[in-house]
Amino acid sequence: MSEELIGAVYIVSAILFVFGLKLLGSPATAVRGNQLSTLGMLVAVVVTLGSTDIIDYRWIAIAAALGAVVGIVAAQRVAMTGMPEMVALFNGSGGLASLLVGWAALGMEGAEGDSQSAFTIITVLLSILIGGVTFSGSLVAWAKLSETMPSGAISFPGQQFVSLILLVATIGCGAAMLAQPDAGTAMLVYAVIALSVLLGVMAVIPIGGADMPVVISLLNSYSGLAACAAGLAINNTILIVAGALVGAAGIILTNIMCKAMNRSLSNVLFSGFTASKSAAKVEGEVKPISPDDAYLILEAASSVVMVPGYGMAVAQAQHVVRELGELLEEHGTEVSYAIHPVAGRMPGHMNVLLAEANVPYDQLIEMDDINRRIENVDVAIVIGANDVVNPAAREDENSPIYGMPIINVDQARTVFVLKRSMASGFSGVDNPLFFKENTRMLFGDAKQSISHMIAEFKG
Amino acid sequence: MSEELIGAVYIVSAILFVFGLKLLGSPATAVRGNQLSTLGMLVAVVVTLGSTDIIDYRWIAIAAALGAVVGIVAAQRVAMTGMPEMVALFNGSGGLASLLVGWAALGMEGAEGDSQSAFTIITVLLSILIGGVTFSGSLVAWAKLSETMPSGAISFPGQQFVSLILLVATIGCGAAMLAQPDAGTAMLVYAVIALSVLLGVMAVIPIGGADMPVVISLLNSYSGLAACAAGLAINNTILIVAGALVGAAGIILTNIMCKAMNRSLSNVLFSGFTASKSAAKVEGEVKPISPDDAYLILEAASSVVMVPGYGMAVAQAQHVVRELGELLEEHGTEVSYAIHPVAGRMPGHMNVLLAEANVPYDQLIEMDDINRRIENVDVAIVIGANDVVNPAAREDENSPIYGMPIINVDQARTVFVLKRSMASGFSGVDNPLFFKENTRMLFGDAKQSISHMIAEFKG
Amino acid sequence: MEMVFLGFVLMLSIFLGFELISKVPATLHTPLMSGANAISGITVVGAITLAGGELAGWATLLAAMAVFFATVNVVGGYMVTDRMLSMFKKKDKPEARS
Amino acid sequence: MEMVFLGFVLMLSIFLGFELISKVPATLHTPLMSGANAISGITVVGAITLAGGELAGWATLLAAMAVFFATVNVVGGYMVTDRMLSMFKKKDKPEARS
Amino acid sequence: MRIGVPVETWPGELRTALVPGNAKKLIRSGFEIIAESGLGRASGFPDEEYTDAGVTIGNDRGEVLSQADLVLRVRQPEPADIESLKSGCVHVSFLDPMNRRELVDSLAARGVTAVSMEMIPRSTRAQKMDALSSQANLAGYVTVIAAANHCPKIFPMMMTPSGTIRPAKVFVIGAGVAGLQAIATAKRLGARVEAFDTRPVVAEQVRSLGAKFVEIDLGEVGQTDQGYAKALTPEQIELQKAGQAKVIAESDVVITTAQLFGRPAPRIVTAEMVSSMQPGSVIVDMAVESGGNVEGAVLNEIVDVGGVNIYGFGNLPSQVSRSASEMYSNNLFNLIDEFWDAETKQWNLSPDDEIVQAAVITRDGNIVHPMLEDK
Amino acid sequence: MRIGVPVETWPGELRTALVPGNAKKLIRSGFEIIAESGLGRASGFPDEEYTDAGVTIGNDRGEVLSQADLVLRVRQPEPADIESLKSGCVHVSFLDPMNRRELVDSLAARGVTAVSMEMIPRSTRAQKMDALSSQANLAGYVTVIAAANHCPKIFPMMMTPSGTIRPAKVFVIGAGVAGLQAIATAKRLGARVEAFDTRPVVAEQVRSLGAKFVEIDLGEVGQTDQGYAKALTPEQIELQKAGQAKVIAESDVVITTAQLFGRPAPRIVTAEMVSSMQPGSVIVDMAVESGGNVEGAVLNEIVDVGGVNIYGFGNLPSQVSRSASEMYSNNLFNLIDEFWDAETKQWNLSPDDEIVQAAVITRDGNIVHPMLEDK
Ligand SMILES: NC(=O)c1ccc[n+]([C@@H]2O[C@H](COP(=O)([O-])OP(=O)(O)OC[C@H]3O[C@@H](n4cnc5c(N)ncnc54)[C@H](OP(=O)(O)O)[C@@H]3O)[C@@H](O)[C@H]2O)c1
Ligand SMILES: NC(=O)c1ccc[n+]([C@@H]2O[C@H](COP(=O)([O-])OP(=O)(O)OC[C@H]3O[C@@H](n4cnc5c(N)ncnc54)[C@H](OP(=O)(O)O)[C@@H]3O)[C@@H](O)[C@H]2O)c1
Ligand SMILES: NC(=O)c1ccc[n+]([C@@H]2O[C@H](COP(=O)([O-])OP(=O)(O)OC[C@H]3O[C@@H](n4cnc5c(N)ncnc54)[C@H](O)[C@@H]3O)[C@@H](O)[C@H]2O)c1
Ligand SMILES: NC(=O)c1ccc[n+]([C@@H]2O[C@H](COP(=O)([O-])OP(=O)(O)OC[C@H]3O[C@@H](n4cnc5c(N)ncnc54)[C@H](O)[C@@H]3O)[C@@H](O)[C@H]2O)c1
Repeated sequence: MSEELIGAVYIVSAILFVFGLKLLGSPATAVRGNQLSTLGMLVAVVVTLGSTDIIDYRWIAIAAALGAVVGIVAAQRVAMTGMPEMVALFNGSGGLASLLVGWAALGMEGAEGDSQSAFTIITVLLSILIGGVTFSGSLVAWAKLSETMPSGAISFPGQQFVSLILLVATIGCGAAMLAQPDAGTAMLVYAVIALSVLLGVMAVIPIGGADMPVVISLLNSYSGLAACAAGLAINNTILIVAGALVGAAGIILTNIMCKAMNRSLSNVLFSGFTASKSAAKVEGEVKPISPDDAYLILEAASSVVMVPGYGMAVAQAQHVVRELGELLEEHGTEVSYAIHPVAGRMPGHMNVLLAEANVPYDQLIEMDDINRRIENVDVAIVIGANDVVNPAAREDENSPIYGMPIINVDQARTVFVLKRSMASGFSGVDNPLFFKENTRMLFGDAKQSISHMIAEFKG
Repeated sequence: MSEELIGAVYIVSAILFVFGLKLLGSPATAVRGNQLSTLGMLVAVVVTLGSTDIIDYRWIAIAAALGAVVGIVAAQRVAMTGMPEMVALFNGSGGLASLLVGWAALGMEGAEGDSQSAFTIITVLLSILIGGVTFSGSLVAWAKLSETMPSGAISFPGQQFVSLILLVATIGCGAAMLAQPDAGTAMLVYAVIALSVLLGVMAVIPIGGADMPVVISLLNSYSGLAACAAGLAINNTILIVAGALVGAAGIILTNIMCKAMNRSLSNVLFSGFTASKSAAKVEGEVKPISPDDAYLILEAASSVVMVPGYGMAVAQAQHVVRELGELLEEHGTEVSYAIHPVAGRMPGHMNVLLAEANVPYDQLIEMDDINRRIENVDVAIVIGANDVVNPAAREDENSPIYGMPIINVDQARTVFVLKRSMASGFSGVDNPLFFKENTRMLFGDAKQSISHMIAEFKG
Repeated sequence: MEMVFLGFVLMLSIFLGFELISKVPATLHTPLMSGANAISGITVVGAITLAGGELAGWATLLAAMAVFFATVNVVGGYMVTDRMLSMFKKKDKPEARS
Repeated sequence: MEMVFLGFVLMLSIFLGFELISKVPATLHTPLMSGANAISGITVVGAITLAGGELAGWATLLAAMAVFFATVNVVGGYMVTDRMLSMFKKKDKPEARS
Repeated sequence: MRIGVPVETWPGELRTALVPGNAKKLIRSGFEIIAESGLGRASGFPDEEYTDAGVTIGNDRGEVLSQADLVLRVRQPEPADIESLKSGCVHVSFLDPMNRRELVDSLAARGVTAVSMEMIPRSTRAQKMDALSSQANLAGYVTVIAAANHCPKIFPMMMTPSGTIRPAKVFVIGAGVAGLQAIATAKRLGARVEAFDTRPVVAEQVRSLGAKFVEIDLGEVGQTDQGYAKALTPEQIELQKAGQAKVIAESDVVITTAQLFGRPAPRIVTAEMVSSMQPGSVIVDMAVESGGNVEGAVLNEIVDVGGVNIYGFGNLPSQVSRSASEMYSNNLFNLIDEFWDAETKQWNLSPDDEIVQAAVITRDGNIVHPMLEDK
Repeated sequence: MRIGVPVETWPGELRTALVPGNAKKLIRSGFEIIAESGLGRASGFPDEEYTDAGVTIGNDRGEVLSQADLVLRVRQPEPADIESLKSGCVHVSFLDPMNRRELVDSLAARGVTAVSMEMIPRSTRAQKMDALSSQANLAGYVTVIAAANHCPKIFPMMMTPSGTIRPAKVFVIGAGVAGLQAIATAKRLGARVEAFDTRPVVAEQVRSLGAKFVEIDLGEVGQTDQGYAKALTPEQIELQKAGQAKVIAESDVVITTAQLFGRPAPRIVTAEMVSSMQPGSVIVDMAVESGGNVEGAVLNEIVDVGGVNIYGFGNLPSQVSRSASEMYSNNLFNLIDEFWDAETKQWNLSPDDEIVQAAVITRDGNIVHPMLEDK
């Protein structure tokens, strides 16, 4: 087949990948998306096999057959709960493949002139480096997830320094290869491979098991980049395009996943180091959150408690609160409304408003009942309440409100506090809740904040 | 400057265009978007001037200076109300430029070998054809908008046939040029130019003045494609990329604008022909609409009347109705609620529900008051009402409900009817409203339909 | 190979163009159209290369005319867009942080 | 010129990748990740060209290994994604037309 | 044409047949109006408002009645009043013609054209004159206000530092016009509302107000083409009682509005059910005038049965006399307006008209209504 | 420890100090309870419910009073009752100690420790015992129900075939605990509600219930640290009256709840304002017991002033006696529970406690409250 024809088919295959990725993002179309993307891959592989460059099919047939068998068996055997580990393994395997392609491409070099060797060397090195990091990083991620190794964060003094040295060494080797393309290449290549693999391990071991999904997603983005680099090395457009697409899409997905965990990416990647150093300092720091990010957390929650207060009344947010509650319920989340006896400014203030908004009476829960099971609540949404959720009433004997029973939202897994500022409530007492580790402040008028979240849910 | 460097700068410029277009789509960032895109253009022009291909700057300087003066003066003189016309003129000017570039590129051909001349000829022809259509089409659009020519749809018998002949002739000329690249090229080129210009005129004259903004948007997409074709002809990447970007974005924008007018693109382009043929046939045809499209129309409306009925009560949609009303008001739309005295199943049924949802009493309007000004209402949203908006009560003496006063929503500019099916209401009488020209049926549970629209507003 | 690249570039640009514009409020329809129109004036770059190159006289003349028209499109287009958007900005009430 | 095209292709692919994914519900995070991972197995195409080409023995061996690993990634990746999505579909209650 | 409006004499009747606003509109249309002094006093409209509107206040009741071509009133006329009427005049009021045959006879004898407001058909066209509906609607509101006023529990839920008060449970039996308004009002006040009706179409309507419909399977139950319920068979009544018993026992308030057009109201709440309720509970029997849905209910009395109060007041609309007068007066205005020819200034009760056929009882000395004629 | 609960003897008092639910909880904590027969009859709790809960029904009132270590009641004791009390027992009730000095003296003389429920401080800790608030809250609800029951207009808006009824306008003066609940209830019923209060912080609270706050500029107005309003100067009162006049004239219902703690209520609605209202309008004066906000209001009467009815009933919570008893009983339970030592089974009103200092009036034969001591 002519190069042009192959190129044209590659374009078709890229289009299929584009549609595939796009459709994978929405529940209604995800299945079709994956099918299109599979088709794209099939087309690309078939047309490649027809290329005139290929003169010997033996190795290909054997390797592909073995790979397919392994892949099929692994995919069918894995339990639904083991999916993330499996994806990690596959990803590592993809990274290793890119590493190998880059490495093999060095054998290609002699064939053409020396003209573009610098470009080739750089791209080969990149594919080895990224592929290696992906490979070993994915393996570590797999080991942590499957508890083959301890899933906690592993760190030792000077860890970051070691990583830095490794990186510098890799770059050094690369520079050496560029400087004298022929002499000692083999040794240098081995060195780069070893360093990359080590780097991947160093990067992932300090991250805790719970963060592994994010890490896998990031490594997945890397493996796309590795494929892209390999494509540049061997001058193959579909590798470049598909790899770059996946690399970019993976970064966005990683970001989305971080937000759903209410973390920043750098926090995920480096918290293993910082955690040991500064544990106590956190008190006194307020962590604001945007409605978009709050949505991502809510979306992943399976039980949510709304705790309304006077601010809900001021914002007249009762209708949107109920709407959010309904949306969450449709989404399969368990929703209830915890009413503190003195929330608002008159007895029954919250009742009037929530009844107006048609919140079913069964969903209204009294303080004592909710406190009994607050630890199992994923997210407590405090809507313009302040005094009635102030843990000082429980903890601080000197507080003027000490002894007042409160709704212990601080014991829920995550707390959102919706208010306009850091101002205190009716009693004029500061609220330590706002500074707790698991609290996120969602500043702004409660009605607007909730409307934003609703829009996210619907959009 | 080396070709590689220029290419790199072109990439930067393309990135700026991408960001520019993206940011232009949202009110908060539109100004910055336009600035980035301006910067992109500046960079592209400057780097091009530095190209080693350019040996003579005189023509460029003169033409550019003149063009800049004309552009500046025109842009500053035009009244805010004359913007669409101005854009049409600019667009035509851009189309003409692409036509000329394509044409001039024919002079380039001799310089290189004959090798890619087929490709060049095709792309040159495309840029002439698309550029010519854009040019003359834009001029006609301008003339209609500025009322330099009658703004109504102009059509004559056999118009579509004539257009078809023109198109065939153009293709014929193109084929001839390809067949014998040298002989008679000049004449053929003139013919293609003339045919393209004629085609543009024929395409736009049958479209009425009110649809011109959509036409301009479409022609704008064409002028992007023309630039892209010109880029292919002279092998200039930034033309290709920027042209294709604008071409694609323009089509999406055209589509969005069509939806906002509640039309399909083909309806806009060809209604001039069909209107004369089938005016009466429309009766009996129901036009469904999706919530997304309904949103686009609502967004462009400046006065909206909600007409609730028993279906709103069944769907318990009162809260979302109020929310939609509030959103529209924030958006600057005038919103009122017209209550028919017998809407629902008990006297005051709608009042109870709307009061529960906190709709202010001032926004509730009685039937007689709304009927007095219904002609000036852009959109009447009928929410699960049926009998109380049934024009048969006014028009059809044999109808069992003849003589009952109704809310004359059919006299509003556009009517949305939100209901689940074509079923009749309490009285069991069919409703001709559903078949009216200006009625759109939004099928589905009223609460869900409205929630969808709200999500669009917020998203 | 260059044709393949051309194909990829075209395909990717078109997809990107489709993805870039999704939901545009009605008030921005005209400015966006106008801004996109200004970008389509990129033809000016092509016109410049031709007008400054070593072509036959007639072609150079055509190219110079192309420079003229494209410049009108670019300069006028950007300015008009800017004017529209500045109007729009004034009307927009200042929004509080959300 | 080819470098310029390469640059454009890279740039456009990356932007398109960014634009393609915007808001993904939490339930789709893992399937999407897995689906994207399968695509990144595109390396298989490169590996095939090398493994079938006329390279030195050691390079061919490496390439064949690459084919193996990439195939594992591709085949396993797509299948696993499909399994996850079919689960997901069953859980999804049938929705009425909207 | 001269309209005469006398003061209502029926005991406890606080409504009036004409409010000043409508008087003004009628006078503008070309009518002359003479009213008895004190016409609107009980419903909050002083004589001045009438005179301001252009109404003449007659010297005495006799004058008003004897000079009028068209007499408007709420309740059926006293025999003495009929004597004063001009022969050939039209008399519009509630009349209860089925049960007050002697009244109909004497109206016919006097040559009066009598229009009975209960007989206005329930057609789409006549809705605006349908006083039965307009008054039933207000009665529904009143039942709930009265129940709340007599209930020792508050209706809404309240979670307060002094404990949580559960919402009151209100059970509405019969969800016609009045029942639906009762449901809506009780919901507004924050009660948990349940309802039952024999007509199956009502279930959706009840839910559309956010209340719960109590499902009791009675087998086939029909409704007339006017939308009224058909009477149940004795077996069905038993089924209904069985189905209701538990709901009633758990309710704080029971409101009954079950009626059968032209027949005595069904007796559906037994003494046993009453005694199953908590002391302090309230029952409002809106059907007490037509026989009562509740065993033990007494007209115009509150009966205490072992701590449960059965509220049996008739004429509930009179308790909101101002609103009720406005609505009734609007109904009459719409009726007059419907048959008023503005050009010829003629008021023409054409015998061919459906509404006239349904609502006119006597005319030209004869009883013309098909349901009464042949008796 | 034995708790005794007598029947209330105050005329019209329907509440009870202990409901069966709380009796059960107290008995479970280790108390013994003796009650007079008929204790909860007026509020819907028959004797059986008490005996089921473990309460002993005493043979007569004397027995109940004389055997109790802790007497619970709603209203202040009769002089005769004081005679029966055991010396050294604790007596918890509303007491009105400022105005009933002689009662306080005789309680002290008898050696009774008297706790006055009005004096419970408004601290965060004491909120659950704050009977003044819990009862005012219910009173606020009752004002609106009573107003609706007496108002000849319906509260909600209705657009019907028989015309549109505009929503009633309700004006609430004084938006403390009771006023806010009145606003909420009137809003629920669909009225257009406006409100005014002298304390500026209240404006936001009124709006938070969806009602309109009437802005009247009175200059500087303070509030005490317990949250009570300070009295206005005579000039300010005039300003307020002027500002209110128009709103009152346009209102269908005026509800006044303006009180000043420990002083007579301000007189803020004049006879002139009353007569400016439409006939049939209703005024509910909740402050009538402490002197009345409305000129012409008479305690426990409905006064008709030119068609405007001024409703002046005291003891509004008694109208919802069941709910009110539950809340009051909860308040007492919380009070007892607060000072109950479950381990030692001791009930200990420690004199160091803030609440005790505020609410205990007499102890060990002496008057110990700072506001009464030195008089
Ligand atoms: N229930 C009763 O009967 C009663 C009666 C009198 C007093 N109280 C007292 O009132 C308090 C009630 O506690 P609570 O937690 O309900 O209220 P709170 O402590 O008064 O706090 C209300 C919070 O809402 C926020 N807020 C106000 N407007 C808002 C808006 N538009 N959007 C978002 N947030 C808004 C305020 O913060 P920002 O300003 O930062 O937004 C404020 O901190 C208790 O101290 C209680 O003792 C109760
Ligand atoms: N107000 C009164 O006092 C009173 C009393 C008795 C009778 N009536 C009569 O009732 C009628 C009232 O007229 P109307 O226009 O209010 O109601 P209607 O004519 O009965 O029509 C209601 C419409 O709502 C639609 N609907 C039902 N559920 C829905 C849902 N969940 N979502 C969306 N649409 C839904 C139904 O169509 P789909 O099934 O296709 O969805 C139906 O056509 C009049 O004929 C009047 O005479 C009134
Ligand atoms: N023009 C119109 O279209 C129009 C006007 C007014 C009323 N209507 C309809 O007519 C119907 C009846 O109106 P109404 O309120 O005057 O009726 P009604 O006063 O005669 O009866 C009240 C209700 O009691 C119910 N009932 C009868 N026997 C019962 C039993 N054993 N148990 C429980 N409930 C029982 C009836 O079904 C009815 O709903 C309503 O559905 C109303 O919507 C229509
Ligand atoms: N523990 C607590 O935090 C707690 C408990 C209960 C009440 N409170 C607060 O205490 C405040 C007063 O409560 P209350 O209802 O018992 O007060 P109250 O019964 O003494 O007075 C009722 C209302 O009348 C108002 N008023 C006085 N003079 C007036 C005038 N001339 N015109 C208009 N209004 C006038 C007062 O401002 C008050 O709002 C409320 O704000 C309440 O929120 C706090």
